[in-house]
Amino acid sequence: MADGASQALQMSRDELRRAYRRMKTIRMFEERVEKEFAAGNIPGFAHVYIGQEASGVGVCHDLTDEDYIGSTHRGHGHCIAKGCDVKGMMLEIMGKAGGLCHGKGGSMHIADLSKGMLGANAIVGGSPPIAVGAALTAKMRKNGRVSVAFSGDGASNQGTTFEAMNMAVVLKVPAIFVFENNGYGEHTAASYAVGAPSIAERARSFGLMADCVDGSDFFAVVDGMRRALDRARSEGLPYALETTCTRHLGHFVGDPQPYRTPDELAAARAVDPIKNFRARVTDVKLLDLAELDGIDAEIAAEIEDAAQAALAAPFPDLSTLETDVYSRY
Amino acid sequence: MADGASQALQMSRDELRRAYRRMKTIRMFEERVEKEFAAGNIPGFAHVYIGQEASGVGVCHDLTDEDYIGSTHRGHGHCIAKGCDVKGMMLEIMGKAGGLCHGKGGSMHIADLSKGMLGANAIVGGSPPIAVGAALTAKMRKNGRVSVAFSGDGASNQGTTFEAMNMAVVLKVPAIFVFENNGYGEHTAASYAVGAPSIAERARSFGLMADCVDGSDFFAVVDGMRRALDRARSEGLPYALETTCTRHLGHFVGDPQPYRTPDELAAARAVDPIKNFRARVTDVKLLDLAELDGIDAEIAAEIEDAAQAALAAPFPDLSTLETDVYSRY
Amino acid sequence: MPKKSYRQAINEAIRQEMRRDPNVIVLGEDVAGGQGSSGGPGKVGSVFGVLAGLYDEFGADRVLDTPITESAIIGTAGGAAMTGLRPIAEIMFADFVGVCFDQIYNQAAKFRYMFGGRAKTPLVIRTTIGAGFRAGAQHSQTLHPLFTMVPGLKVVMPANAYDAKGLMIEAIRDDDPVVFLESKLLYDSDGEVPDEPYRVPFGEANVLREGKDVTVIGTGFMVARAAQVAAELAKSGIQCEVIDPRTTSPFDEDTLIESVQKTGRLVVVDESPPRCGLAADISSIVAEKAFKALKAPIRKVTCPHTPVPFAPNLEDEYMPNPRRIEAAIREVLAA
Amino acid sequence: MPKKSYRQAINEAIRQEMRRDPNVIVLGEDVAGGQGSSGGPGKVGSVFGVLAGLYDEFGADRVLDTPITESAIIGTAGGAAMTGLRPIAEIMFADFVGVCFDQIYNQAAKFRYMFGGRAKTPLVIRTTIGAGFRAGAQHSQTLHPLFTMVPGLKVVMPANAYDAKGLMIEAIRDDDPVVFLESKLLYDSDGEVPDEPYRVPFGEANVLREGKDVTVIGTGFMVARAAQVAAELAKSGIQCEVIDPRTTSPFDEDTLIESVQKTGRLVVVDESPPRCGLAADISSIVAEKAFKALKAPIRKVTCPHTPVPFAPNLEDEYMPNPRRIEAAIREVLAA
Ligand SMILES: Cc1ncc(C[n+]2csc(CCOP(=O)(O)OP(=O)(O)O)c2C)c(N)n1
Ligand SMILES: Cc1ncc(C[n+]2csc(CCOP(=O)(O)OP(=O)(O)O)c2C)c(N)n1
Ligand SMILES: [Mg+2]
Ligand SMILES: [Mg+2]
Repeated sequence: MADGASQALQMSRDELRRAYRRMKTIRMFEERVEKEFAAGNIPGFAHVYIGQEASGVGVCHDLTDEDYIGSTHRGHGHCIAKGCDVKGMMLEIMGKAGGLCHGKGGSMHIADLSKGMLGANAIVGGSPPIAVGAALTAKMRKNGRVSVAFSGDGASNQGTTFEAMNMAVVLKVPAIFVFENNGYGEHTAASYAVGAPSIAERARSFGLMADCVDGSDFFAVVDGMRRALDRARSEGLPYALETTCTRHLGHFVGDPQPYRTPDELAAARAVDPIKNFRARVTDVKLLDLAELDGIDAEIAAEIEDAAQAALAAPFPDLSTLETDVYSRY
Repeated sequence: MADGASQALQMSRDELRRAYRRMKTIRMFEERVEKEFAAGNIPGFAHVYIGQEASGVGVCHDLTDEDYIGSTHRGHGHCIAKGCDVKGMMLEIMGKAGGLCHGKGGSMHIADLSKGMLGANAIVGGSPPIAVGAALTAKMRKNGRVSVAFSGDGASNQGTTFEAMNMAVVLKVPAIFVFENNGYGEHTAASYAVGAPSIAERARSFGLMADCVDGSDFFAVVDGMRRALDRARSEGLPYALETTCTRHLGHFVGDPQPYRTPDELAAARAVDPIKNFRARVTDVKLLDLAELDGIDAEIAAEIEDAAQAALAAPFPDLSTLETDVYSRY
Repeated sequence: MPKKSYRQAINEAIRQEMRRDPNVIVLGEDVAGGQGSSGGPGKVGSVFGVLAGLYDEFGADRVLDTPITESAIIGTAGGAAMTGLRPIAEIMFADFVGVCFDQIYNQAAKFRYMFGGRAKTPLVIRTTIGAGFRAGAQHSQTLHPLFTMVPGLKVVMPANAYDAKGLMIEAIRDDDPVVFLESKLLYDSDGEVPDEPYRVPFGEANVLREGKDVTVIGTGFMVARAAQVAAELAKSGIQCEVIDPRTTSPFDEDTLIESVQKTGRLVVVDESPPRCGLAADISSIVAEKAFKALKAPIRKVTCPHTPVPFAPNLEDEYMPNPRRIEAAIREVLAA
Repeated sequence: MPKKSYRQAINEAIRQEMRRDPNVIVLGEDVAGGQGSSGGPGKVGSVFGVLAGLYDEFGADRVLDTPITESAIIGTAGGAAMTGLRPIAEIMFADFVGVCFDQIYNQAAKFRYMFGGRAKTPLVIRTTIGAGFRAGAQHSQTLHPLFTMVPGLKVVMPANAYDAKGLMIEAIRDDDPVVFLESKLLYDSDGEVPDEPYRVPFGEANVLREGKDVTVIGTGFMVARAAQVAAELAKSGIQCEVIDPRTTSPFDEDTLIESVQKTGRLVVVDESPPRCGLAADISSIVAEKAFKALKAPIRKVTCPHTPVPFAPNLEDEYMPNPRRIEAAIREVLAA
């Protein structure tokens, strides 16, 4: 929506810097994750968010630490967008004691309740019902908070996701369902697995307002979210926002992607939210290249620092294996 | 649809007689169930189909024994509409050895695979995925069969039901999702629990053709099903049909219904598919009252016979407790 | 002390806690009932009547009727719990757990551990268990093993009205997810229940009867059956020690082991299928930790490895019944 | 005999059965892979590569990619099985059972009994189990007790490539719902696997090693660990009898009891949490049926009562490991 974009372009330079910093932090964080993964420093598997930065950062742009988000297996970007500490994240992803979850969670279970981040979720469709619960808390407390459930196109088909939308409509809670449609659920295209012509339209038929925006355009996402927030914060009602993105890389780090032709991959990578953003803000001379490059350098240092700290950090003490199962038992 | 109704009114007298017989059999069967329940002859609980006869009978009118249906906790009507033996049903509902399931199933688990009846289902939302499986078998075998999943308005919200619709669209199978909207899921109104403005519209947004018909009008239901069958049999594609009905009685036999005013109940009962049918076919002089009354008398005798047989029948032998868990173990 | 039913006892516990703490809410199908109907909401109070009157007292904000979507019910409750409410979610029959198990076992139960101890999930899941209700294979199961198995859950099985109230209050005040299993066949059973709030702690078994010959342990509805058989056998001089663990997780091993150390014999009466059930669990604890004291094989009295049959005579045979319990006790005494 | 991996063995079994019987189909997420993509379908063959090449041979009609909706996957498979097909449904990780458990335990597993023996449900549910994969709390569970508990299900846990092929063929030809649990950590393990089809019957344990001092029983990935410890202990003259039941339901009680009758001692090694697990189940069978033969407490070596931790060192400690297995064996020998 051109309207929205121009509106967003009236952001303060500070806001723009923060947005850029977050997007670029995600990009560099994920690139480092890939590198450390290849080096054998990250156990298990990891799903990076590269190519989708504008979606997560745009969605979280007008949220505060008091608002809630529920995330997915591809959650690093959401964490950073919501303000989680990147060092704590990197430690967690390496399974180290000092990680955000003391090494017990890992890439697919990062949470930070102090930032309103209710957890990545390794179960596809796991977060939407939980996010409705957080929205219910906000409604009960009448504190104006909202709760965002991130889902992918694949997760948009899961029964729990549909149930959550209906529940949010019935209970009239300020839940915002964000569907990041990156065209794939693992190795299967959304065009195959989503039987509906449109995820947003399908959501709308549940009785909520719904919208689809270009998820590689930070400003379009912010604009869409402002409509959602308006409905959620002032009317206490749910909303669905589809953000179309492209997955620059494989489903997981190391996915050889034989199911995507080089042409498709090149086209997917050509849609780059960070390049987009840089072009837009420099075009209108709100930020200049030198400033952006300066931010890049700062982020590079921060990521390097986080990675070094994580590499050097100890694994959890074995005595913690059986702690924190319960509050009391 | 006036069109459809007039088309349906071109049915043969034999067809009309069969339809009437089925609807009236359901009515009398259920009335007997209520009576035997009150007398303590039916263990557990029972959900009767009174008021919804035109829906089940209309849906099954153009199905054969080779087509499949999956049913619900309120399944007696579906069974009779699909041709199950009423004596076998009555025995089953009383838990007797000679019942359709040898007394192991009961009211909520009646099945008769020889009639394509894949089972009542005591789990709300249990049947739709199973019906998709039967539709897949039909597709694989290329035998032109279709598979119908009955659900209520309450079940229309269950995640499994949504998943099943999407699966049917993706796999392109001849599954027909019938939503019998009787206005209530237990003691909660559909107007509250279905967040969507319309069950049919919500289904349509999944990428299937969908329609809503007056479920108390047998001819409207047949007409709707003919459109569904056309799509399913000739194109092999799914369809959703909402049939609006009224629940004349409580959720279960014995439900005191404090949540419905006498006025509402009276209005609900005034919508009577069997009275409707009698009026329609006698108006146009296709069947006359004497003939219909004659059928009634035959059915009354049949139900009496079934009930007496069921009352007199033995419970299963205790030695059957552990049989038929497996084919082989 | 005033006599109240098991149903009333639970109602009273929830009502008192809702008065005490505005964060306590109730949600589920027809927990109020009648939403959107001509007669208006609040007329049902959950299908077994356990929540009668709560809507009238606390209103729609705290007694929330939901659609028939159990994953969303538990997920909503879990998310609300993590963010500061203390929800009591109802799953009408434990059998329905199959449509929402993920939100129980992978989500609510694991939040705390996965998040390194940084989450608190004060959630109570109330549900009903037990055969004998003539409700068929999908409405009659006794699924406590399914929950007991799950690290992160606490599992409560009140066997009488007094415990029902005290354990419910304890469950609501507990900061972890608690599965509260109500025996349908006990709803109408009466007991002395104080009017004021009180707590029955988790992990402390109730020794109903002391005895030196054999230890008989059972849960939920089976406690009464075990006690009944024990009373009968006492007439012929057989002294059973009857134990009700009250909660299966945490489980009071000490009381059981002490008892077996005295009696040397154990019969476990458990209404659930025989494989990987609670009977096996309890048996294995004793076979590991009180082996030396054992004078006879440990007998399990469970349901057979079959779904719950509908026919009343089959169902009665399916459940552990006094005849089978007595036979098992006599067997271990003879061994 | 040719050497093949566990992964290949399963692939070969399915391929051969699909050639033999046109009713056998495969469905699940990315079982072909690439549907709707620019590169086209068939490039994945399930995320662990177990189904590689099947799409190319059998096409989209028999190798069906599905949306990420496990209830619909299992329900579709169950409905197809009841109406004449022989589906093999894949649930990528057993952990995901929470979103589809109803269709497994209340539907497919109960059809036959609820319908009075008039239904047949030849369904195979393939899924993966096991920690040690560094995948965290929701992708690492070993849930065989959850399935073993359910009347109507058969539960298969192949511990080597030879069994994997023979048990898969048996599972496909079986007329009941079978849950086939593949150990992720075994996929790359090699074994001698005949080219031609063969069946390994259910309910027949494999005695890997005979010994007179102590019986050690384990399942899936734990079989190798138990055998490894036994081999080690043999050097110091301790003779373990190592048993792999191959299927937990049906369970070969006879072989186990006979062994315990000989050794008088039992250690159960089971990768799943300790409460209501298979270790408890097996222990209780012996405590009931071979009590007289027992010379020592029955030791269970299981995971602790915690979710699976992510940190590699914690996860290694979480799993039953050789150190803990050896300690348990030495303990029962000393008792
Ligand atoms: C219930 C469940 N089913 C399957 C999986 C395996 N899985 C993990 S991610 C994923 C794809 C999700 O696709 P989408 O929602 O589009 O998210 P994206 O990966 O594109 O971000 C799948 C199938 C899972 N984790 N949980
Ligand atoms: C999974 C599940 N949740 C709840 C129930 C309890 N229950 C049985 S019938 C019913 C209402 C169903 O409403 P609807 O689908 O509209 O069917 P109707 O009774 O109106 O025919 C409920 C909640 C159940 N059987 N299964
Ligand atoms: Mg995606
Ligand atoms: Mg209804």
